[in-house]
Amino acid sequence: MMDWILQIAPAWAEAHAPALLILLPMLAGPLSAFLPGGGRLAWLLTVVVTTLCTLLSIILLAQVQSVEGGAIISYAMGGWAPPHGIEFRIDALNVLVLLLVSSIALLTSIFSWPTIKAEIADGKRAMFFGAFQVCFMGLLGVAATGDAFNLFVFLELSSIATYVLVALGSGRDRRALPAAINYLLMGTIGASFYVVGVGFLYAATGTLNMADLAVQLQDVGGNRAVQVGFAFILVGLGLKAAMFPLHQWLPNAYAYSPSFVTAFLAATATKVAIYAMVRFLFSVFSLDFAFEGMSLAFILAPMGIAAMLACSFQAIFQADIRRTLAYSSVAQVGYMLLGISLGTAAGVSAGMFHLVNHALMKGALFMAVGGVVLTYQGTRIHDFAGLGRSAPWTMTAFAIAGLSLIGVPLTAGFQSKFALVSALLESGWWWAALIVVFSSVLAVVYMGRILEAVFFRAPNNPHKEHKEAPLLILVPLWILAIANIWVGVSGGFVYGLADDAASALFIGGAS
Amino acid sequence: MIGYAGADLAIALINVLLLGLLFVVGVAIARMRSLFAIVMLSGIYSLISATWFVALDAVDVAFTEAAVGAGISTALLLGAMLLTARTAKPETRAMRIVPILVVIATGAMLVYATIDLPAFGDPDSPANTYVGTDYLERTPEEIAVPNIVTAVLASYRGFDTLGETGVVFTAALAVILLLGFGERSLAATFNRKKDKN
Amino acid sequence: MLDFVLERGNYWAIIGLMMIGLYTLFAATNLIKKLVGLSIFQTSIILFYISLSRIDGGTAPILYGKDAGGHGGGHDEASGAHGAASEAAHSAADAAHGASDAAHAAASAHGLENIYSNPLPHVLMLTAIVVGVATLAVGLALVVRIREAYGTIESDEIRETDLEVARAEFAVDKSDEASAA
Amino acid sequence: MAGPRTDHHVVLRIVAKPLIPIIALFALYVHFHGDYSPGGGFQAGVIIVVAIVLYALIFGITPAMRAVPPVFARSLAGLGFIIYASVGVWSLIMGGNFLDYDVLFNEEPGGHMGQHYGILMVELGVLFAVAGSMLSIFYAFAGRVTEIKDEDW
Repeated sequence: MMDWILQIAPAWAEAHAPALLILLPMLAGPLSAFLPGGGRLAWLLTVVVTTLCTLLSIILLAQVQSVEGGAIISYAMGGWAPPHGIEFRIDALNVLVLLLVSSIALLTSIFSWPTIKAEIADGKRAMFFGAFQVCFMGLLGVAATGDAFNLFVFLELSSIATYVLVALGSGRDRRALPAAINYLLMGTIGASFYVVGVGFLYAATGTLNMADLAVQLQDVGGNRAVQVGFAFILVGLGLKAAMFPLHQWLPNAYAYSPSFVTAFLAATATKVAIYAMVRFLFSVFSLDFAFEGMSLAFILAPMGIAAMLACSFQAIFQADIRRTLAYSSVAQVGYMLLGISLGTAAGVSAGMFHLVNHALMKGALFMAVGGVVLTYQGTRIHDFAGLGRSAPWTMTAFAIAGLSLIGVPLTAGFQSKFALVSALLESGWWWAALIVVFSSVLAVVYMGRILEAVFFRAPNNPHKEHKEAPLLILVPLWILAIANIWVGVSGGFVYGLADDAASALFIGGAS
Repeated sequence: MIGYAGADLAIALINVLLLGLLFVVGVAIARMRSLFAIVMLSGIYSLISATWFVALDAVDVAFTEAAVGAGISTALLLGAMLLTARTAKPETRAMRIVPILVVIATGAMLVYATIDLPAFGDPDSPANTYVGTDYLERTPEEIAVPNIVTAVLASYRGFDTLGETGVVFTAALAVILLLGFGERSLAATFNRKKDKN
Repeated sequence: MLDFVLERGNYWAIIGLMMIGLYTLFAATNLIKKLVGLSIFQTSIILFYISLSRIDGGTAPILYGKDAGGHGGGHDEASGAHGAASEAAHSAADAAHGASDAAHAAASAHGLENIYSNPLPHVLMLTAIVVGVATLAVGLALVVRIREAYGTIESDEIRETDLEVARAEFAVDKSDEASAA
Repeated sequence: MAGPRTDHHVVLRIVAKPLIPIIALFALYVHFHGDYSPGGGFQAGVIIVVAIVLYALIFGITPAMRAVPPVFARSLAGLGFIIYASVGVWSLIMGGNFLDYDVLFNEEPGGHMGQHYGILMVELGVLFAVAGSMLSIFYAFAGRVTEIKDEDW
């Protein structure tokens, strides 16, 4: 189906796509940090780089799909064959994440310019884009690498860039600073726990390459060091993914960072951490370990359910729309974890499907909020009152994404929730399916509150003139909104990708 | 007694002594309130660990820890301390309970894990017989550099090091974004001084 | 039992140090003290990794003596001889599995004259040290900015201030809604 | 920082003056001897920064910034990172994998020139990046100090 891409792509791009994917933002990041011109050039460079990375991801997708059942692309960094060297290992699962991250980065960076002009000081914009590209590179690296320690390096690379990106919201609201340091402390604890976990795995097997770890762990079996290593990796990545009790850093970080950063992070950062978690759960460890099966059913599933209930409730009582959406993000992470915790191919594919869809809808929602922040300077619900009349285009897209978040039929959210519920029923977890439905009702309440204010309430401030967000915001916003409907109407393509990803884990994962 | 077989008793004593010192310093840091003392003790903590790394044959790590942990980190901590506060508020009793529980649980898990860890210094452990020690064998032929750590750092795992360089660069970018270049404030100081004169 | 404790005493000591760091991080309210706790935690993780890399009777992983001159002139011959020796040593190690015997066997199996400690954890920890100082620098810069914005670096006081602001905002919202209705 | 010259620092100044070049020289030794002894680009970079920090602490930030301007420091940081990445680009152009030093000079199998020079260049990149970054971080903090003191925080 995608063979034509392989035919038109140059051979060098195909052979070195995994390296080029990291290399481009790596070279462009430091370069754009020093570009003059008040950040405009840096922004253009960012857009170019993210475009190229999206193209490279598409090439990788075509390569993976060129073989029935999904090819595995292994790229040995430095020419050293794994396990002695570091390898980039791309299969149906990470290519999905790579494509998601790079395309969201492209859309959000197009969106970014008007908001950055308003929110970031002149002299800082170029460096801001430099930091953004480093963050982007780190996320791509986490998604692409096949080496457990290399994953840590890229995780920290993206995290350090993220901390400062969040903190730069302090120009608008000083609460961005405590949010950033909380994020830094929690994120660093997470990364440290991850390193401890990898250390135990290394002590038990002597290798750091994930594919090799999977093989070696088969022989080691139920070693206590492996069990504890597993637990530490789960907690560490859970902190980064905002798994339920470890999510305290997330709401403030999303609420007070610059609009662009919120839109990008909400759609990618936690997703990449969840990907890493899935990779460890199903590729590195295989489900044969009894303790792992137990941890899935007795830890991951309750955490997911608790997130779905508690954070949906919290979302209802927020006055700030960005906080509402942030709490809803934690709740949505709960859906993904619930799907993953089933431990079946159907469950994981539903989880991955929801991961992609959630990126689409949260990206759109936060972009729309960013547009409103730009034109009307407010993120609280009463600032949004009556905006349906004064900014119909922005708010229609917002409404589409909001309905998708609720899970109304014909939207992406419905498709993935449907997939999740059927996977749950398939495994006989009917009670969990009921909770999913109940949590969707909660989503109706918190999104309904906002949408009611937007479309049916009179504007609080009658002086608000008719003011739409600029075109640079509207275009990527509508691309995402239409993507939500497209996936909702014919979910086949994205669902197929998610399904391939899940089956790659369950068939070819261990070998 | 695999742990100390073949090794000098003196090394074992140094080992115990240094770990004991680290404990004392760590507990002191946890209990102190004067930030200046805390910062200096954290520098000492790094120095003692660097010494311990030498005793464990990790000379490169010791070098780096001494230069970074005891040097740069302490300088940065002192700089930040001068800009912020001199003393820390004492922890209230209620605030201590939850951390203690979390820490005990984490520690218990780690101790549980050590039951199946290979003995300290075991040459047959999986960690010491597979990839790690393969580098020793392969480096003379493939890279021909006597310092294996340099070979692994720059070549075998050169990609990690590229990421590490990126981390340092990003940190500089982040600090500049947060605090400015340091130039403008300096120029302002100059101007003010000139005005006074 | 004593052996067991002695072999693992090091790990336990290091775990204790990690927990001291973690406790300082969680219990302190002062942000700089929290960051110091974090760096102690990270340093202790480095101790843990390095203790994994130790091999009894080994030295630093820098080749010396015959090993260092191993490449060049009579290289092939030397490595051939080493190969034969290593095979013999291997079978001996399998039979005996004694502690120090195995150490020497492991070393000679690698075709090397001397025993060296495992270089891989060293390399990993060099990276970890750098990541640690980078995080510390960013954290401290944030603390400085927080001090300028809030006038304090005690996290509970900052939380109090933020809560008051949030309450005030909430009150404004409520009154707005009331007037709109 | 650049306060009036008081006498009680005289010992420090006289001791530090000859010490600083020696520290810088030692950094170069650590860098170029990294293949044979502990050390390498990273440690050398840190040591160079320590020399400049010592200079700044004793003679004041302003003279230090005049000797090593902040612009230079942060350009050096970016340059180092780019040097490292461009070794990778070079190896890609020569037809090898990313960061494969063996292909750099088209040498026959078994040759070590590529590895030697590859490692040297990479370490140079690390040296620049670390020295530039750490110095920029130091300047950022140090520049803040004066500002605060003047406004009497």
